[in-house]
Amino acid sequence: KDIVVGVSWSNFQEERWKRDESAIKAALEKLGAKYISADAQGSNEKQLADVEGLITRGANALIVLAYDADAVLPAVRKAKEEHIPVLAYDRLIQDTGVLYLTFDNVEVGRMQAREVLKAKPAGNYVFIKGSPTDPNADFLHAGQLEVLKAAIAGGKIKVVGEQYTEGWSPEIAQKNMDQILTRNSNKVDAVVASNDGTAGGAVAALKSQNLRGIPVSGQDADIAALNRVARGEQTVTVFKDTRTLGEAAARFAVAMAKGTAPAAVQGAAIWSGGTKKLAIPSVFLKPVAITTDNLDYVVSAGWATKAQVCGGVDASSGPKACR
Amino acid sequence: MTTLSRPTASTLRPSLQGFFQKTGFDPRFTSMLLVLLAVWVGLGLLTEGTFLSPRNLYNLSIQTCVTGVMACGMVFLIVARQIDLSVGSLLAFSGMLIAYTQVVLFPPEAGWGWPLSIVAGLAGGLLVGAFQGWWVAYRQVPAFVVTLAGYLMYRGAAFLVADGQTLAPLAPDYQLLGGGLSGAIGPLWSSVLGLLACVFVVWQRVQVRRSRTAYGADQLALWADGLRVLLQCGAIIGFVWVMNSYTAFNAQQERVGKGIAVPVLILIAVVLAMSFVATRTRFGRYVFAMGGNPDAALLSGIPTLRVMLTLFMLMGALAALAAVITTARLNAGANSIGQMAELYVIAASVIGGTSLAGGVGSIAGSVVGALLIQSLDNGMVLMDVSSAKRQICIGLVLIGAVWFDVVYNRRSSR
Amino acid sequence: MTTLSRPTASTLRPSLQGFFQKTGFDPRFTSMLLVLLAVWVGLGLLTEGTFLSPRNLYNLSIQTCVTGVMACGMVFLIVARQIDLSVGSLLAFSGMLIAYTQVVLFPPEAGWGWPLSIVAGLAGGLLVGAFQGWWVAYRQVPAFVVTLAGYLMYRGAAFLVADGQTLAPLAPDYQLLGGGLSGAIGPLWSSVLGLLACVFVVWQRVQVRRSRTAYGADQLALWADGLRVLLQCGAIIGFVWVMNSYTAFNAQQERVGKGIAVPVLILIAVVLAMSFVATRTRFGRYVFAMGGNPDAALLSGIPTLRVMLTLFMLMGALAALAAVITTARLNAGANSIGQMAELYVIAASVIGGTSLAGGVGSIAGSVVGALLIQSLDNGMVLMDVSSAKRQICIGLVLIGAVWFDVVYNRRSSR
Amino acid sequence: MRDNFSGLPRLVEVDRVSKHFGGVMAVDDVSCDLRPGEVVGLLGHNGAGKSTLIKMLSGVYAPDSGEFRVEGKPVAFASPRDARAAGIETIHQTLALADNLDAAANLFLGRELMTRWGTLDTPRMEHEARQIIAKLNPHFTQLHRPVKAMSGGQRQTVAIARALYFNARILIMDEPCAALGPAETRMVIDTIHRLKAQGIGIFLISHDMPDVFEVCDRVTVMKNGHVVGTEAVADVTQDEVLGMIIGGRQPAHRTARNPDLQPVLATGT
Amino acid sequence: MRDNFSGLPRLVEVDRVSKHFGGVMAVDDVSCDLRPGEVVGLLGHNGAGKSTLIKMLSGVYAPDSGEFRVEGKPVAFASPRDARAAGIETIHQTLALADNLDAAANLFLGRELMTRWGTLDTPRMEHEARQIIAKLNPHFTQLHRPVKAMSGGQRQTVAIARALYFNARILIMDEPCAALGPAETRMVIDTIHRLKAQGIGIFLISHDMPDVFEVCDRVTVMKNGHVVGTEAVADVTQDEVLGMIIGGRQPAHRTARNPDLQPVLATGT
Ligand SMILES: Nc1ncnc2c1ncn2[C@@H]1O[C@H](COP(=O)(O)OP(=O)(O)OP(=O)(O)O)[C@@H](O)[C@H]1O
Ligand SMILES: Nc1ncnc2c1ncn2[C@@H]1O[C@H](COP(=O)(O)OP(=O)(O)OP(=O)(O)O)[C@@H](O)[C@H]1O
Ligand SMILES: O[C@@H]1[C@@H](O)[C@H](O)OC[C@H]1O
Ligand SMILES: [Mg+2]
Ligand SMILES: [Mg+2]
Repeated sequence: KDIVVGVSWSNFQEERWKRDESAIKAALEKLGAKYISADAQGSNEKQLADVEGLITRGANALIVLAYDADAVLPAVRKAKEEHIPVLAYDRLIQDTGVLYLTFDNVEVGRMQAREVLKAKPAGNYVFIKGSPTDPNADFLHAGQLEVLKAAIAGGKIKVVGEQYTEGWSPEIAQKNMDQILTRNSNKVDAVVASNDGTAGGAVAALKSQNLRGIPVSGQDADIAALNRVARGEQTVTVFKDTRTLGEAAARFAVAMAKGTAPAAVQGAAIWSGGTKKLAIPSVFLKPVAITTDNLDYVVSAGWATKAQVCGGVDASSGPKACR
Repeated sequence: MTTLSRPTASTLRPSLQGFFQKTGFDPRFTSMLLVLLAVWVGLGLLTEGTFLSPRNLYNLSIQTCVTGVMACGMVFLIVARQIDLSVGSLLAFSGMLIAYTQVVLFPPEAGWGWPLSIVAGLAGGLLVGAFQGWWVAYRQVPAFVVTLAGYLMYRGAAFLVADGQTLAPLAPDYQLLGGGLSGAIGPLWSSVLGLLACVFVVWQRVQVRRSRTAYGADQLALWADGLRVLLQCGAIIGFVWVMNSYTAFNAQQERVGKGIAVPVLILIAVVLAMSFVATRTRFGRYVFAMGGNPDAALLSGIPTLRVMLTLFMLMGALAALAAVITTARLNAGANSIGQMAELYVIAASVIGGTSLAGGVGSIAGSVVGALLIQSLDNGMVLMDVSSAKRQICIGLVLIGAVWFDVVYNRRSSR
Repeated sequence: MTTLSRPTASTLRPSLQGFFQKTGFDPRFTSMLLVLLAVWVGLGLLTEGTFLSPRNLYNLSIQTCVTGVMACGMVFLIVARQIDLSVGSLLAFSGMLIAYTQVVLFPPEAGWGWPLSIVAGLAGGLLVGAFQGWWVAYRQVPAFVVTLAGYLMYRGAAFLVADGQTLAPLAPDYQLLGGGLSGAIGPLWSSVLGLLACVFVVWQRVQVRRSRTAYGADQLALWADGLRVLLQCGAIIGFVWVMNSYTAFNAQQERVGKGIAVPVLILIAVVLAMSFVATRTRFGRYVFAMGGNPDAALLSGIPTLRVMLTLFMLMGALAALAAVITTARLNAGANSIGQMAELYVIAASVIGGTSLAGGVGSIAGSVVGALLIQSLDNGMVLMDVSSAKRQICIGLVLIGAVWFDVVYNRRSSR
Repeated sequence: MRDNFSGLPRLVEVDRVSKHFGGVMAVDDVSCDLRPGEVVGLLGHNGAGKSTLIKMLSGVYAPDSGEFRVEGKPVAFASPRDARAAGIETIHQTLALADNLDAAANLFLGRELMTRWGTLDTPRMEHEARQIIAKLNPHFTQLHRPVKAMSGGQRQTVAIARALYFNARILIMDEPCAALGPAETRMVIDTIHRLKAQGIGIFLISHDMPDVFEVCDRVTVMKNGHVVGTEAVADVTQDEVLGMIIGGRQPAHRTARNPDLQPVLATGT
Repeated sequence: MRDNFSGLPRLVEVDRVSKHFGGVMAVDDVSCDLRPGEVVGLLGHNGAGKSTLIKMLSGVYAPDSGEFRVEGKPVAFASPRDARAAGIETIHQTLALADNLDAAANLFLGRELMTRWGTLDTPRMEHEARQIIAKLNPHFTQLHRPVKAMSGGQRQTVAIARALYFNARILIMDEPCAALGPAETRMVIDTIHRLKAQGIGIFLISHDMPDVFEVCDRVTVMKNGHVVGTEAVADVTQDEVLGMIIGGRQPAHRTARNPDLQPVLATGT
């Protein structure tokens, strides 16, 4: 019998998901399994309906990118009822019998903060957080705070602005950054933005004040963001090689569909760091912080071309990846 | 837009029109059903039957409930020339109230936590509705402005209830209201209910005929009334049969028929109640009069302000009821639930034949509208279309469906 | 809702009313300006003046442009009893067309890539508008349905243009259109423009007086016209002065005055053009007539269908223009831009006095509405209010503002 | 004695009432009155202020100044609902029909007949509507359609039927026959005679002199918001009244012959 | 010869036209005609089908069957715009005014006067509007307000002015004087006489017998959608016409005395 793997995406707004998808698709094709999917477009209700639909279509295994870790549980429960294995993709789902495969979001937040802190160990910090309706925005922020906690408590770092960004929208990030700059008369020394889209908005705001060299973080290694890193407009983007993630997800899903227990997949280790302290078989992949120093990493990984990364960058003065 | 649209001569026309005249069927509603049928057949073909499988229809029935319940209230508002853009946010807010009551205030151990939480949610919805209605009716701020402000405010308030956190899990009994694992009433009760419904349909028709005779009013031919009863009972029996033939493992790991889902029962109850209000009560009559001609309504001594206030409270209560279904189904309260609900709910009403110009609308039509939108959404997922393309397809089909409805209606009503 | 609202006796009334009668000022617009003023003073106090600093007012002026430009088109649609829910998605779609043209088709090296991209964006907007207008006018599908479908479709299409990627960076010259670093015309040109505007205001008033005399129509007192000219010129000069006194480092690291931002000039041009269309052309007259009484418009031989089609095309073009500003400002094209724009744009129109019942509306009012919403948003972020609380405050102020407007207007117009 | 009513208590007194809209004085210091069983015609050129006057009496507008008294007691209606409750029934010039509802629904709007379970008694309302409308226009049988699909006269018939069905003490008719055919007008005139006999007081606004002279006891003529004069119909000719309407002049004989027909309240009697 | 028009070519011919709405036959096999300089009265009870008939002629509805001919040529108007272009001007019973616009804007709606730069010539339109309206109602001066703030008669005046301003060949007036006062009605009647003299053909719908007998040359009486008969006014009395309207009977002498006044087209002449 053919193996059908259903993937429930939380949304497709950020450009990374498209790449996740093609990685999963390619890997499944290689494994001779069929790919079916649904996009919940940032809605809990829709994600539940999507999973129901995927089950109806005969999925033998599910890969779920949860929009909300708690609200997705009934969907997982439905799958379990039909004896369909579930793989929690990128975002944690705290339920027994689920395999968790991720670049840890909290860790991503830590990495963002670490790089910014490296570039600016003291001064006025701004947090451009993600969507208030996306729980991951808070995970990211928690990671960021973890790293900066000490410096904040010690008074080296002063938080002069902190705003959510409705719908992760770059425009809103830009507007909020504009306002924070105005409020602080441009006395801002570092910006911790939660992803590349919001970082783009923050950078545009800084630029319109002719402020250069202020550290800005992001994640996802969007092409535009890599180019900003090359130009020195953004300090760091956290590269989660979604191709590896996708490939692994496909492999594990097929294995589980064939009967492999979650804990028995290659590289799985029991992890119980979730809030519920459940023992969950997990596989963690390593995100990589991309800065000017290691820009060539994404190029050699085939994630982006040199031309894309270095577009408009002066070869002589630019980072070494562009020379 | 204009009532002076020109009929196009057509040979179809007289016979169609005659048919509706003889049978007393509502052309508008009939055409909506035809559109729905066409979409179902289309989706059935494109998904090789999966769409029409009992299992999917069962899911579809549950998925429609949230929009359907709120659409019943929205129809009233739109008929009265009002609008409520806040329903999605209000859903989230009441949902958070409910979850907060269950999870934080009265932890799940207390068995009476969840009924109390429903009371809290409904009270919240009613209060918010009263707040909106007061501004609209007694302070004459346009409903669009008040409820747009509400759209922003209640989402913010929902965030504040638990500081952005998702609250879970909810009480197991409460989850039944969402139609989850065992949230259906089983084949036996479903059949009993179906039968009762059929009896009611027949009884009601007899009543109508009797009272028409009593007042010497025009009577439909017996065959016409018979046909109507037949179709209605057929639909009821068919529905019950489909729901019963979706089998799933129960807690004892036996495969049993599901029957009608609890949220669907809630929707049916709301539809019946609201239809009753619309056609049989003073309040409903006043709402239609206010929509048809607000000045005339006032001159006729209708307490328009009180009616307006009540309307918004009703909408608030229904949004809270929708929040019950949503949170029970998700087994969680999150501040992100109900996003875009306002659009879908208004769309369901409009597609179901409610005119934004006021004075015209039907409860049943709006539920069919909700079902249509949900069917498209549901069916597209089954067809493995990427979400970008899916949005484009849904958009096109929506336009096409309403266009058919417009053309067909013009034919049959002139 | 109803035109029979009862005036409340008040001693204020006669004098207020007399004032408006004597000066010929529009009470509605005046009250809007008063509300805006009150909000500004309030925010100024709460932010210890930061809100009213030239720098922030400069930012505010730019932030208002996108909503303002689209609101000018939305007013027309609403006046004609239509609506366009797709403007946010259309903005994203045109924005992606523009970015795609600049980044992929004609890479930045080619100097003519960006003018071409604007053409592409505008053409896209016009075409989409024509598509929507055709369904509404010639196929009589309600605008709500067509543009709701559009809301879904164009966002999907925006995704497909670059398969979900954010396209950046855009041409440096093009970025000026967004009012970024050097996207303002400098103090000299700003002053020249301001002066010209004042001359125009005076000239226009003289023209009006002259033509009234020619036809023996009622003339306002000289002092009244003088006051009007004074206020208008004062506003113009004040605006230019504020914009000029916001100094920032230029590329050469010198502190220079900014002057009026390019997107603000675009907005001003759109406002002038659309006001002209509304009051001085057949097309504008027809739009108002269609909104006042669609049947009468048809009976008077107005080509209502063509007007409707044109209206949607106009809206499409303005959404594309808004996309130019957004992408230029962001220096990127992303498929997520323009979210919720439809709500803000419609809200701006409604707050600015446009009635959803049709037939009533003003371009200038809607821009003031846009400015009001944007001011609240801008000011609250300055105060570092969290987004949840911000939403609640904005909602409350919105209701309050419109309520004041309603009360004040009732007083002054009866 | 020509005037059969001067001895009766006054049903309605309008005492120096004014109302302006923006710069327009629509009703300017108007006084008049009505006695039980009397029909008073309100006449005047277009825009004279007749409709505005009666709209104040029926609770639509509040007067700027002046007072209305019903059976001697000052009244200030906050809404049309109040006026109705006080027994004042009005046929408005604009008809005030909900276009989307049918004849029966409009007829009973705001005063629906209910079954004993508290639900709308639709069959009974339809039945009653059929009865009364048949009396006004026998050709008009297709009642079960929204009012907007009706001819001008049919709509007016519905509005008239609505005012007649409920037993008012005071009936205000603002150009009730404007859109009616000759036969339908006849029936309304006959109805007015019947109501008169029952002791109901009627204000009738009409531009049709023969009709006015047939049913009215007195006429009050308005011009540009003012009252030109009040005359007993028996005392004046149609041409004299026309002269009052068009020229605004009072018939030469008026003060001499019948002083007690002066607008009663203007003189403070 | 009593009939001065029978020799003239026919301006309008209505040939066996029918129209139904749902189950209602509003106009049923109706034929009639109109000659230049002639006024034909369309009479009938409320709901007889008069308005529906003339709405078809003015391009609002398409007939179900039958044909209209103007100057001998069959016409099928796709919209009111077409009918206007063919020289047919209509005063609709519902007035068809845009309530939110002022008198001048309504008067010129669809046919605005423009400046040489292609913009609306508002001062000139206001000026012209003032002129023509002054001729119909001298009391009516506050033109610069939205039409919805006007009295019933003022609104009707605007609608009449609109139809008169543009020189039509064929004028259709659907109860133009229903809301007008006596003086205002007089002015409209005088205007009709003047237009007649200019050779314009007029269909006049009215319920007022004296007016009809003053201006009409012939009357066509309708009942329940049918034509009862067509008579030269000079041949019949008001009572006979009333009999036709109410009873649906033709005057006894008709066929004997004046056979050529039969509805011309019904017999296929
Ligand atoms: N739009 C419509 N839809 C349905 N029925 C209509 C419509 N317009 C008119 N009718 C019906 O057609 C018939 C003729 O109406 P019409 O308006 O032509 O009458 P009329 O002779 O002008 O009457 P009146 O003297 O009252 O104006 C009436 O029975 C009316 O109810
Ligand atoms: N709602 C309103 N707003 C402003 N002006 C009004 C309003 N209603 C009436 N008017 C003005 O008040 C004056 C009196 O109007 P009213 O309707 O009382 O006249 P009327 O005597 O009933 O005339 P008609 O015989 O034409 O019905 C008119 O000049 C009219 O334009
Ligand atoms: O990768 C990010 C994801 O983790 C978050 O949930 O949504 C925004 C993305 O940028
Ligand atoms: Mg009147
Ligand atoms: Mg008529």
